[in-house]
Amino acid sequence: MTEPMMINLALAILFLPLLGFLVTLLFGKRIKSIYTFEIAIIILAFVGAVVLLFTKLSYYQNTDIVSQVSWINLGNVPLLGNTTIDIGILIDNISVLMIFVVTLISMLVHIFSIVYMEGDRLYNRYFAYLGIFTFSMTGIVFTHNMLMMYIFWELVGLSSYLLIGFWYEKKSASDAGKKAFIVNRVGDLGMLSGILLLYTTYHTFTFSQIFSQIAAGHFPLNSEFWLTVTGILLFCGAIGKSAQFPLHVWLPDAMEGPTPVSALIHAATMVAAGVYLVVRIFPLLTSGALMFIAVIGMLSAFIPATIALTQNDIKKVLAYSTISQLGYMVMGLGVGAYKFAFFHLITHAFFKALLFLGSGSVIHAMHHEQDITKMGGLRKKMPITYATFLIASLAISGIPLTSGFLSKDGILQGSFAFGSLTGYWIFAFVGFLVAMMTAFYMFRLLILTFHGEPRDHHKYEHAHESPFTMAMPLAVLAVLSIFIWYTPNPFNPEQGAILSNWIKTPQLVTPQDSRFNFMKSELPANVAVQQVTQNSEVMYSESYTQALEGAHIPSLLLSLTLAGLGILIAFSFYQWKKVDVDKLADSIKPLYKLSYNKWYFDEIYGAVFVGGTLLLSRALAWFDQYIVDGIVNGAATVTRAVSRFSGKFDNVVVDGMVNGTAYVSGFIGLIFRRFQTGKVQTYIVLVVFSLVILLFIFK
Amino acid sequence: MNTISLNYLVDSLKLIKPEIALSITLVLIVLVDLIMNKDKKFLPYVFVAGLLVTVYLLIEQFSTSAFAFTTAPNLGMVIIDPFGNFFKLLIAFATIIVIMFSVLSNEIKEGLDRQGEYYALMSGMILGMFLMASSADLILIYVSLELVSLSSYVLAGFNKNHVRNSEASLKYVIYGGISSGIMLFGISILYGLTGSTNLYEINSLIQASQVHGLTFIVASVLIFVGMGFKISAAPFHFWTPDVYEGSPIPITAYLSIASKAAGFALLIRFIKITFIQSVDPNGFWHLLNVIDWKTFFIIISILTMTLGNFAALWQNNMKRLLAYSSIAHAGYLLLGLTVLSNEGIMAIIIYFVVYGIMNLGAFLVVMLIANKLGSEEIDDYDGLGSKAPFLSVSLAIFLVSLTGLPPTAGFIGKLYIFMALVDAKMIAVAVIALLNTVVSLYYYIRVLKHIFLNDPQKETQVLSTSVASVVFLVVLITPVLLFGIYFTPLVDLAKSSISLMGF
Amino acid sequence: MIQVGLNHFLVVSTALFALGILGIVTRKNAVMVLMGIELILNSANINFIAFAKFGNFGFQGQAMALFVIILAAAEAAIALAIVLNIYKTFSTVNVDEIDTLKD
Amino acid sequence: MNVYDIIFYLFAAITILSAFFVVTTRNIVYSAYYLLFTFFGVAGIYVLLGADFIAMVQLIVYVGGILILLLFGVMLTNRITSVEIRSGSIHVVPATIGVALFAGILLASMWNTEWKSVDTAAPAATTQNLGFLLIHQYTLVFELLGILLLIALIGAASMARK
Amino acid sequence: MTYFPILSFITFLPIVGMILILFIPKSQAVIIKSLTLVITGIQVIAALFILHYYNYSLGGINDPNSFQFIEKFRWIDIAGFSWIGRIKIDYFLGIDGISVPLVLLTAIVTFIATISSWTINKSVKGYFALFLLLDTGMMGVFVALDFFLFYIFWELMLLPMYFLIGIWGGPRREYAAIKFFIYTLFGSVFILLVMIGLYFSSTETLADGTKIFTFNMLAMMNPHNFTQFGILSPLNPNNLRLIAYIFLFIGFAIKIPMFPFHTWLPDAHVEAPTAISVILAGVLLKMGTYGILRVCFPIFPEITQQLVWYIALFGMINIIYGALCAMAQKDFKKLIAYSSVSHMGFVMLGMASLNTLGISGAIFQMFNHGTITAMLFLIVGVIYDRAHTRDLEAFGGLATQMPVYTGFVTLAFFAAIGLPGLSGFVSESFVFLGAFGFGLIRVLTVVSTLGILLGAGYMLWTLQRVYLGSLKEKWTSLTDLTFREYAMFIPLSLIIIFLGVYPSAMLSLMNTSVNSMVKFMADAKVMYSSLAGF
Repeated sequence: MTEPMMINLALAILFLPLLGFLVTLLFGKRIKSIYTFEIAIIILAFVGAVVLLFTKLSYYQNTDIVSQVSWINLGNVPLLGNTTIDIGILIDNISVLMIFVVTLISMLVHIFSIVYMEGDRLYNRYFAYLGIFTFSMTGIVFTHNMLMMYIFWELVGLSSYLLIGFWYEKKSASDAGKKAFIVNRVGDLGMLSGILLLYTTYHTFTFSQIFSQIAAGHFPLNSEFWLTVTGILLFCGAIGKSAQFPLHVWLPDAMEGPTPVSALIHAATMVAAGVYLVVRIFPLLTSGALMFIAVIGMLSAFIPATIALTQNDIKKVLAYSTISQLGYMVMGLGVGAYKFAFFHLITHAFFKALLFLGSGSVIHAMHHEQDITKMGGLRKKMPITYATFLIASLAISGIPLTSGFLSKDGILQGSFAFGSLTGYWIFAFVGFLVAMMTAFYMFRLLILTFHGEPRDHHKYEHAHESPFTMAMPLAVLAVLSIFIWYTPNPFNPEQGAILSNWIKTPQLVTPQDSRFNFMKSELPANVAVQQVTQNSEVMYSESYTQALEGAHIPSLLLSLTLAGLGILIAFSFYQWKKVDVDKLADSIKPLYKLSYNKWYFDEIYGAVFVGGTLLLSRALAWFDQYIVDGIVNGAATVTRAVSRFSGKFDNVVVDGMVNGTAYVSGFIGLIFRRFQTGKVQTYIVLVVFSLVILLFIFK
Repeated sequence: MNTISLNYLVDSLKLIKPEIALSITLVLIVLVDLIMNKDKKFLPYVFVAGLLVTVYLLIEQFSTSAFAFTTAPNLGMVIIDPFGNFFKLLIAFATIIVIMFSVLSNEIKEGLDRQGEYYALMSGMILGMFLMASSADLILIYVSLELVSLSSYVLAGFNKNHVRNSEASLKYVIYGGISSGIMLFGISILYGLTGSTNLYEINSLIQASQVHGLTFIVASVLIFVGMGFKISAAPFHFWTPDVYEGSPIPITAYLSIASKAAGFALLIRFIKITFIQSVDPNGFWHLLNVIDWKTFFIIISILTMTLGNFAALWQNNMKRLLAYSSIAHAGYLLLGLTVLSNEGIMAIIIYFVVYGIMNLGAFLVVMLIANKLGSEEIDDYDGLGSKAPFLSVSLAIFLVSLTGLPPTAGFIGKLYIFMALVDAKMIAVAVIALLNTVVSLYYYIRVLKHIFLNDPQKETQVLSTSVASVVFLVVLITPVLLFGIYFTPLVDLAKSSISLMGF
Repeated sequence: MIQVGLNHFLVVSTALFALGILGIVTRKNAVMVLMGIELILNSANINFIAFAKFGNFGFQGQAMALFVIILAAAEAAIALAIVLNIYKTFSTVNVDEIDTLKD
Repeated sequence: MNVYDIIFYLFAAITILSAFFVVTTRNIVYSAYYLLFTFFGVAGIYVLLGADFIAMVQLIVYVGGILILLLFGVMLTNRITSVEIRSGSIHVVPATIGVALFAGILLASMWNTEWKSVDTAAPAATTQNLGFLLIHQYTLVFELLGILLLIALIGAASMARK
Repeated sequence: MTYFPILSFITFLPIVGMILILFIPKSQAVIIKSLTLVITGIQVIAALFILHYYNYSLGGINDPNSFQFIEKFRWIDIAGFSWIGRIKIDYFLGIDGISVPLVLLTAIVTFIATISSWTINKSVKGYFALFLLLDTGMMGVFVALDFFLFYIFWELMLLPMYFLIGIWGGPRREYAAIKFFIYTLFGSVFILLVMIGLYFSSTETLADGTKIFTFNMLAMMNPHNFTQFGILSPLNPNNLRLIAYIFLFIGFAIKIPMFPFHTWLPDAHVEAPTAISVILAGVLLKMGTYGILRVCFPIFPEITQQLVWYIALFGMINIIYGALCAMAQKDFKKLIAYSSVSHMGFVMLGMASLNTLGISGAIFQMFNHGTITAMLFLIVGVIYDRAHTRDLEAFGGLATQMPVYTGFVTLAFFAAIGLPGLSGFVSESFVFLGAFGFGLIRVLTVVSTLGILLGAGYMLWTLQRVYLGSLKEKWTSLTDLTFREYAMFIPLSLIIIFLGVYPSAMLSLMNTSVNSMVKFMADAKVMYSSLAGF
């Protein structure tokens, strides 16, 4: 398979879902079964992705394939010469891996939805939306430039808006869609500013060109500080899309969407786009930016984890867990554990999609009951779902033999190493803490849902195992949550091809003095420049490698212990009921309430930002109507005072004379009218006086 | 002892052929009135015929420049020059149109038995105006002014049984009497200062010797009172709204155009001939340093237009509104004089043509509407747009032109005024004038609002318009629109009319 | 007392002029207003003749005065006719009561 | 102080005082009579200024014509039966102030002016000279006055007739 | 070079139509409507012809030779003695990359508005006659190159607009109409003044070598054409160029409308009938920004450079202020009207950047705003026709009742908030990229980006309030789009999508011109500073 062929294949993968979207949307009304077209398309895309993955990783493992085309030609721009704005696609290991994940999960969700969404009024429309989502996501993955990234970034926002608000008759659903879009836009503003900085500095959007210019010592506004700022601003996009603190509030609400959608976009793909963005721009991140990213990641890992501890909605728990896991990834990137972070992205995609689909299966079985306190004992009724859910729970808790163990441990290892190299132990500390909490709340969820006695017997009676089209995706994902696909050694991910050959930490392009010490290149600067575009292994410095190796065993043991502890506590609380949970909650009531009420983020944002904006807008509208208009219209108050003296004035005002100059003019006119008394002798007196005045002026 | 030279008279009479024709017309009208005791519908046509002859004679001598009734070289009572001829032509045409008005007017028809007097007075008035436009002697100025005034006092009160007609004429006569009295007093002082009543002579006398400032200023200002009264410039405008409202519409129209034109012709001639020192190649006048005419006219014109526009905002009577609007237009016209340049005069002339057409048109429509509705109140115009679409659209065009919006002739008139101002670097004045235009839009558009936007209060019945009035309106609308987009002939006419005798 | 000269006559004429205006402005009766106008015209005539005499300007001044007198007669005739007409329509000749035309 | 001066002051006093009464007397008929004295005084002043012809015209036209006209006006517009034909005044205060200021300016300016003053005896043949002016230099004005009188005639008749 | 005078044709065709309509009896409403449709349709075809024969490589701006479809002949030629009264005015039409998009826009929007006007039943004849007159005025503004002609066209559209709002508008139509009229006239008198001032300051060399004063805008752009002592001449050390610029700018800004001169807009929009709102927002507002680009910038380049920060500042205020005001509205149409204020702010911001991206973005945004806002107003019109209310709170759940309509609504709304793939995105991004590239206004640009957030806020909120949620009982009788409405929405939607995906189609039209403009502005800085040494 030649490179052009691969490009064409990539383009096909990109545009097939769009075709699916258009066809399904336009003929959705007429042809009942048009959704099958969309499903066929996505299967085709998946096959293409597999072929691409295979080809790329087998034959072009160290070659990046780029194809670009000029989208907009700006002509002969003064000072810059001929300028074009290019768009193009980049096929490298990261993108093919990502595309594989995206198309796979998308396909599984499509299949899962066939039964899950059956009978919905807008059945075909739903599949159309899935199509446009897949298209947008694929675009993000394949882009080789920042502009296209932004374009598809926004399109993903749109499709998520459409999908979250799919059941738009429900106010909560359309609210959630709106919230998701707007909160995302907040992050996008930062990203846009970052893009503006990049473009004004480099006059290109293409990553590789930007990187090589940075490596050549050309910075935004000629200062390294602004390079840091650029990095942080771009990362803002990721904060929004990946629902990182403090913009995480939209994701739990987004659970209003159909559950398969949650699995697709709010677990596996769209939210991962933020992480993917950071992965893409990783080379230009300075130590300051990385530190910022790490802190945000840490907070995002921690806060939602605490919230997830107490939630009762099955999907909410998963949502907060998603944020928390994404926080892990972001933190991992922040501490320089690039490979592990991306690895976690992939593994998490599978098991989190599995969890969501599993919960979908449960919800489907329970007739759209989502409260876990009303479930229980479903293990017997839904064995497949239970089994797959259990595997996923183990994976997310980081229990050995699962994929989650491999990737999560990598991140913890990275933060451990980071702590040891820089002294910032906080990341490692929080990482481990969250690992324990994760284990706890996942098993709390599992136990309450599947174990014990059924709490709602009526619903329980009707519960049943899901049909094949729903169970199959669960099985596939469960299989993919096993370690074997990634590495032969369940305790060391780096022995697998994925980490040793496919994912490689890119060469940083930031200046040496704005990197962490351990990241400083030991190669001469000019060599570094040449290596920018090459996909060669870079492992920062010798000391980092050592620290990482040193961290492996301690972090592994620690995380295992903590995860085990978390599971143990969960079992003792909910399965064996050793501790009265309600009593415990009572005894730490403030903390419990804080967690249960999601740290009051929604309330605070609602009051401060939404309320503030609305208040401001109302104030301005009032201002506009009364003050601005009033000022331009002349002194309305003066006029009103005058109107008391002249009854006629009111008539005229009513007559439509509420007008600009008219107020003042009318007033002046009124003065002039006073002279026109109708008495000719008065006129003559006035003439005499004006003559006197004229003579005085001109004497 | 002086000897009387017959040649002196004959030469002079040759130059005042239009005036002679007018006098003959006057006599003819009186005679026809006496002979045709019952049927007087020929009278207006006799008058028009006489006027056509006059027009012919005027055109014949249009570019002549000469003194008539000379007593010494380069002095004369009467001046025949293109400038004067232009105004005479304008007045003659306005008169013809007003006669047509009168034929159509219900108000004039009421006094059918006094038609002869009506036209006789009118012909006396036009004769006075002709002489106003061409006299260079203060005595003649005064007498011709009085001739115009006396006729117009009576005409303003023509329908003597109407309360407002007689009131208008009383106010007019009192106001006019005192104005001309004050003017006469000023003339007497000027005479005392210079020993002459001839403007050219006065000019050369002032150039030759120092004249005492203050008295001279007093005299000039007092003389200006009489002219300011005629052109209704503030603060001598007070009669205008009352008289315009009270008079029959044709007379109002006539006063607002012909009488004003004559007044302007007189004013310009008086200022230019009396006070000129030299004219520079760019056409700017250098006046004798006697009185700061520029500032004087700036004050007067801004006051006039501001007052006219702002007071017009409040009017509910269409005639009164047009009266104030004509005051405002006098202000714009005076702007042309403030520039004190030939360019300014040209602007005034252009403006006058345009103003004449559109103002006559507006009054004509108002009259036709009044004929039908029996009302001039703007409130009664509600819904006229559907009842009488042609009249309404015509009025709209005239009012838009009065506002000065392109592509109507009104815009061209304003354009030239403002060009003159900008060229003279009088930007602040131009800004004030332009803002005035914006104010004026409001009251003009208010009329249109009533016509088109308001729903009729009474039941709708379509008002028919006679063929004669339609033709007549079309005749007036055509130049308003035509000059708006192609004004070369207009400017050419003005250009050939700016030369005053002697300068 | 100084020799009577031009200025004395001018004072007389100015006084007459001022009184004329005063009369026009203050008297209610329209006929009396007309009387005021006549006073003004007379004052101007005094000026003309006085200037002509003292400035030795010839007879123009007198001719002017002559014209003015004739004009005054004509004006008075017309004005009185108008006043009579007013009396017919308003039943009064008080100028200040004739104010139906106003803003 | 010679006779000329005394006569001047006499006439001036008659003129101004009677004019003052014209303006101030409440009885209209009285003020018409005061107007007679004013005209008479003015005629005297004309004579003093050597304008004998004009003085005559003044007497004939003003006293004989205009004044009678005015008196008729008074009579026709008032109920003769009422003994007291009175007329009030308006605007007295503002008018007085305005007129005083105006007259003040006029006087001040005129008083301070250096008028051309040539001391010559009055020429005897005023009438002849005027006549010559009328048919020579002022022919047009003269003719025009004719038309004006015609117009006044027509106008007045038109206004006044029933 | 002789060819068909297409610009005159496209400009005066509506006038011909108007005259024809005047001769059609009042009762033949359908004929009148069809005739108007045909006329505007021909206009669209003519605009497409122009597009087809347009030479992309010619710049225009200040170079008369690179304008296209030029029609130039003496219109007014009055010889003078001395110089007094001499006046020469050319009938000078021509287009370059700045005007072509707007000519196209005018043709399209007018055509769509004609379809939208089909529902007019009151005085049909008058409506369409005025409508066509308005059309001529708008088209003329975009093709005139002589200032005088430009001004005539500029004013020509005032009166029809007044009547169109005043007679066929909503309950407070009279107030809105007169407010519109007075505001815009207030602005245009300043333009008139500056026009005259420029006339007396700039000359044009005739074929025989004599120099005469000129209204030719292109001649005014060359500083060497200015007279020594003209009040607006840069050669004159005491010139009033700064004041004149501000006057001129205010004149145009009122049309944009720029804060704080914008208050006429919400009133006019709310009261105007749908089709007229469409024209107002779609074309009329563009006249202001076009005027600034065509007149203010190239004739006063050095002043522009001085004041660029303020222009950007007002652009920013427009963006934020308009968006916030929109958010508070309860009237659907008023909301859209304020969103126009906000969107036109982008145009100003883009222009202020004085670089290729910014100015291209500004012009492109003008076009896009024209199509998108036209669509938004049509959307309001559709709902108002059916429900007779525009109260946002009164609706809910219309998506269920009118799915196709809601589809178009979604498209238009997302276009308005700058979603990629739709045309608004490209222009807004260009504006930001351009403005951010100009160091002086960088901070303003960053603040302006808030506008897209607020835009998303109010648009989505509206979408939710009106279309999403559960359907209210009283709206169950509403019907979905009719064929006529499809005919309005589909072309606009296609344009919006096409330009979103392939913006080059529009951008390449203007590239050369924009680049020459940027170059001209940059060169002018040097040129004018050297002139100051005179």
